[in-house]
Amino acid sequence: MYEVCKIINIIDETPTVKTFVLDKSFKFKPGQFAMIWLPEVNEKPFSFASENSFTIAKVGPFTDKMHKLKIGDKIAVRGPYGSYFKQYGEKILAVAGGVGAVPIVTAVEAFNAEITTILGARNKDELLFIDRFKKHSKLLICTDDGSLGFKGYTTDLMEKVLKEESFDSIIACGPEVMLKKVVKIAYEHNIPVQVSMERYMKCGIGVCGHCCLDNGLCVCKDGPVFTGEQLRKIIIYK
Amino acid sequence: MYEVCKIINIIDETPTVKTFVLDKSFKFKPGQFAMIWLPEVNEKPFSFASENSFTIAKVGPFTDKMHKLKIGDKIAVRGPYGSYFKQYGEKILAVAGGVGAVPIVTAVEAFNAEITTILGARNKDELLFIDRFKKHSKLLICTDDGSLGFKGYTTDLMEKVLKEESFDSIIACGPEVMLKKVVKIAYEHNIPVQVSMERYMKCGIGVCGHCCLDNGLCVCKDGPVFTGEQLRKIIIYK
Amino acid sequence: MEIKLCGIKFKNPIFLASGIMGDNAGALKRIAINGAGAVTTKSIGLKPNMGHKNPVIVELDEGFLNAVGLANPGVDNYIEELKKIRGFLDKIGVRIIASIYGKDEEEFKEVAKKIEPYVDMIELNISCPHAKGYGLEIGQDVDLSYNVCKSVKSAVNIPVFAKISPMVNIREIAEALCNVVDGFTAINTVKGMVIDINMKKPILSNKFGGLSGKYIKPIGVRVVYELYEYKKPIIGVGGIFNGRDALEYFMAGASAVQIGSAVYFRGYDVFNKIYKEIKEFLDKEGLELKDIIGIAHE
Amino acid sequence: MEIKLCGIKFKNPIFLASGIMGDNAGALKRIAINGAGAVTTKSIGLKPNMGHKNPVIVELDEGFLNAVGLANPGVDNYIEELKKIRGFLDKIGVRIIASIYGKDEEEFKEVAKKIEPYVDMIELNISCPHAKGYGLEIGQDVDLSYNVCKSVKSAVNIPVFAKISPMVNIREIAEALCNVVDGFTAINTVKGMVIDINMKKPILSNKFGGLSGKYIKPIGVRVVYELYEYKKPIIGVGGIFNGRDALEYFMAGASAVQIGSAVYFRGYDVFNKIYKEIKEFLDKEGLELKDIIGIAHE
Repeated sequence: MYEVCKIINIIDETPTVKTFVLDKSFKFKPGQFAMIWLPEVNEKPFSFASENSFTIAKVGPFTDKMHKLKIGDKIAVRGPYGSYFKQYGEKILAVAGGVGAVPIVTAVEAFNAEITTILGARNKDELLFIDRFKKHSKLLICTDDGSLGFKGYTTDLMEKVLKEESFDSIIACGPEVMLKKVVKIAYEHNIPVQVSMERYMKCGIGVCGHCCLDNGLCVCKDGPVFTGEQLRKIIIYK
Repeated sequence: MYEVCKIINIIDETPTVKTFVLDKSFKFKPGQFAMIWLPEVNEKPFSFASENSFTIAKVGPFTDKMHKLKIGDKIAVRGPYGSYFKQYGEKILAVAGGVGAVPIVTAVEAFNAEITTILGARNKDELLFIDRFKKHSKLLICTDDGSLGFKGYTTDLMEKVLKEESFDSIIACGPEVMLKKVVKIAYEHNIPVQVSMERYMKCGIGVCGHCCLDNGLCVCKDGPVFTGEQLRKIIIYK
Repeated sequence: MEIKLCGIKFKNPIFLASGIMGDNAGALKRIAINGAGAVTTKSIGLKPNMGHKNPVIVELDEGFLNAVGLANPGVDNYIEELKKIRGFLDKIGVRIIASIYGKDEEEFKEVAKKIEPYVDMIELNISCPHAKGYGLEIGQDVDLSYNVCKSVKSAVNIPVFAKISPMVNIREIAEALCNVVDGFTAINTVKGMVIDINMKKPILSNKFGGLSGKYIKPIGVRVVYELYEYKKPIIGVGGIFNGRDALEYFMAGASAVQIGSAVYFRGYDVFNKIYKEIKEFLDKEGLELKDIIGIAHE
Repeated sequence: MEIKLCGIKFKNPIFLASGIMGDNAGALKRIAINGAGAVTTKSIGLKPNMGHKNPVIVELDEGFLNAVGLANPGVDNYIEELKKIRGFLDKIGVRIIASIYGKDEEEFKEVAKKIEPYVDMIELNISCPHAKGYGLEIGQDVDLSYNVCKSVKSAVNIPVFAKISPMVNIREIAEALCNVVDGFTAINTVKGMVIDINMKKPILSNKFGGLSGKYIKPIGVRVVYELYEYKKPIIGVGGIFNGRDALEYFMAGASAVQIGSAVYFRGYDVFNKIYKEIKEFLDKEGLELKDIIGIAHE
């Protein structure tokens, strides 16, 4: 069930984010995740950053342990699991906040479309995958502190962009407050939207019901990528 | 696992033998058997007499119960199991003693060959499937008491026939003493032979080892049809 | 296929088992609209319980090994979940069974009394094999099990079922409990372990877990058959994937069945599917459900 | 992969389990030449025993339910079978383990003493779940189990292993027996039932039987893991179909394994196959068998 993988490279992306490159590849679709198990520590879901890497922010005890791993150490991976970003239309707006950039960059790379990416972070040091985004999309940067690009939230920049330009669809990943706002803005502009949600997961396969939303959809199995249609009722009219 | 079958016809073949015709058909090969289960009674192996019938002699408590069944009653059948008669050559001698006629008649019907059948029984009332044998082979009858045909054992008639005629191969089924003799005679005449053996079976699928011969072959799984080669060592030189 | 258990009507005898999709209102509702006759909650205790760390579940070919460790938000929070859906479930005729646990008879009783107004039946978890001080550790002690059942039974007015582990002496526990509970649910999962040979470690953080799914069906059918002689209604559970599996349980003596692992293996609409499969068999044989309950004993 | 158990050398740690192809000399010999490190006899008693009527076995997708009922020709007749092959098996280095049963310590002792000269080890069946008055009915009684083990141990000079049921309290039985036996075999089959829904009857003539095969592997691994803390050699058995399964048992703490149902599912040469699969894993990891025994406890 688990694929035991050796870490063959570790890249410091930002002061709090590392990418772990593995000796094994997975056939994932953009937005899908895997469960990473560290024996005697815990097991957590992470989006694929590429077919053989995970990009992980240090946010708690498990990711602390991850960040202490060295090249040659082994981790156990099960997956890919969950739904994924589908390409709707030819002209797409991608909105990525913080480590939400991980599933978004894989979609931007996988899509065959004209893409504009809004990439946001607290400050310029925390911006992820600038090169990868630039290579496959028109990149608009924003930071909360204005240390690079637009000063403000991704959703502020998003509203600005949507005033000037129209898109066939939107994809987004980031903090839940951001996602709610993205869904709302997309709805107001009548643009189809897909967002990737995050929840504490236990089983990861839609059995325990722990990550179920109020509408009964499981983030692990029906998600993590949901359409605006699936979420609008519980996000906006809640 | 079991196919539950309804008895749709019962044919009195001889004073001690009945054929039970079922509402379901099985894809069997000549010589293969099935386990017939009568709940709260027992379960025993029987050769297929056709794709939807079993021909059963009354020889003990289980077959007594079988003989008391009526049209409309149900039996449970699992199978087909075991090895089967293969056609070696164009000219074949079939030797059938008593209810040993059951697997032999199915082989005689299945083969595309010139067949001579030696059919033996205690007396003329106990001879089985005379019409079926006649239709597909040259039929030679023998009875222990001489009430029909040659007076004597099948093996006596067999030796007589082999003096006059040659065959590509031999198939046989009947009491174990008869089979041993058939294998010996075939060996002396240097003719390939296949015989169908009988043993008390428990599992019927080669697991318990109960019906294993001294050479480790299971009658239920490696048999019931063995070649002379497989048996010669344990039958003749025992 | 409407049935009555202890005077309560169920629109059909195919229920959701405890521990699957029972964590919150949204999950239960989803199962309810997929055809279950009743939904059983996750086992609920007095206080919020984080349960074990991940991994809490191992996917097997035809079942699971799990050690969630009775994770739940506590009875007070869970009641808020039940309030969200109670009205809707009533409207579509889906019953709610509360699975509850506690460390002793007092705790069981307190949870039972709190949750009683929001549910139709109570199922006592004295059989979970992966929680220290709870579940099977109570079920293995016949006297303690008796006290728990008696105490809950005296405190509530709705039917109380005891969920039985296959790892105890069935005769002993059934004799002790049959005069105090309204019925039995059987079986809970079987204690097991899966080791990842590459990591060379047990996968579950708790090391041991409960085996469910196809693996345990013959064990469950056997326990139901054994329990049937105590003449109490039985809810059969353990490896029921299809109509044939359910029919085995009915013939062994179950009046209703619960579906767990199969929700994963056949999808959330497994309840409708199994309903149809049972009905087809009964129609073909010209029988009604009540005709076959316990028929394998005749 | 030569191993030593209680001072006895085995050419490899992959043995035949009791109850499969152990009815007579021919069957045992066939297994021996297919690569088993040892063959275990059917359980042998003092007198010939017809066992239960057919059906005694139910084929399942990945295992069996059986209730042979300790059918065997009795120790005196069985010794004649052993005499036929003892010399040959010695020559090819295959050990013989005698599985024996009895109704009490006296009967066990008598069988053990009779069979001792013809075998290398004795395995006490105190765990068969389908024979009235024998097997598990002894194993469920800790004192009786202790007396049986002690009495046999005092009567013979070859190693004595107790075969453990997963349906008992492992801690209790292991604590009672670990100072009297030389090792444990675990596990025996799990009591179960299969009902034919068309016939509406339990299939086995004995109604109840023992579940084996893939179904019980996580249960067996768990029991071996639990037994390992008593520091006695363990032979792991239960649902081992391939090298990976065997490795789980080794990592849980087994020093050797026995193969039963897989003889049917993978053929009589399953011993050679599993040997190769284990060896490939060990070679890939650069480890020896002894390095991984019990490694999941670290």
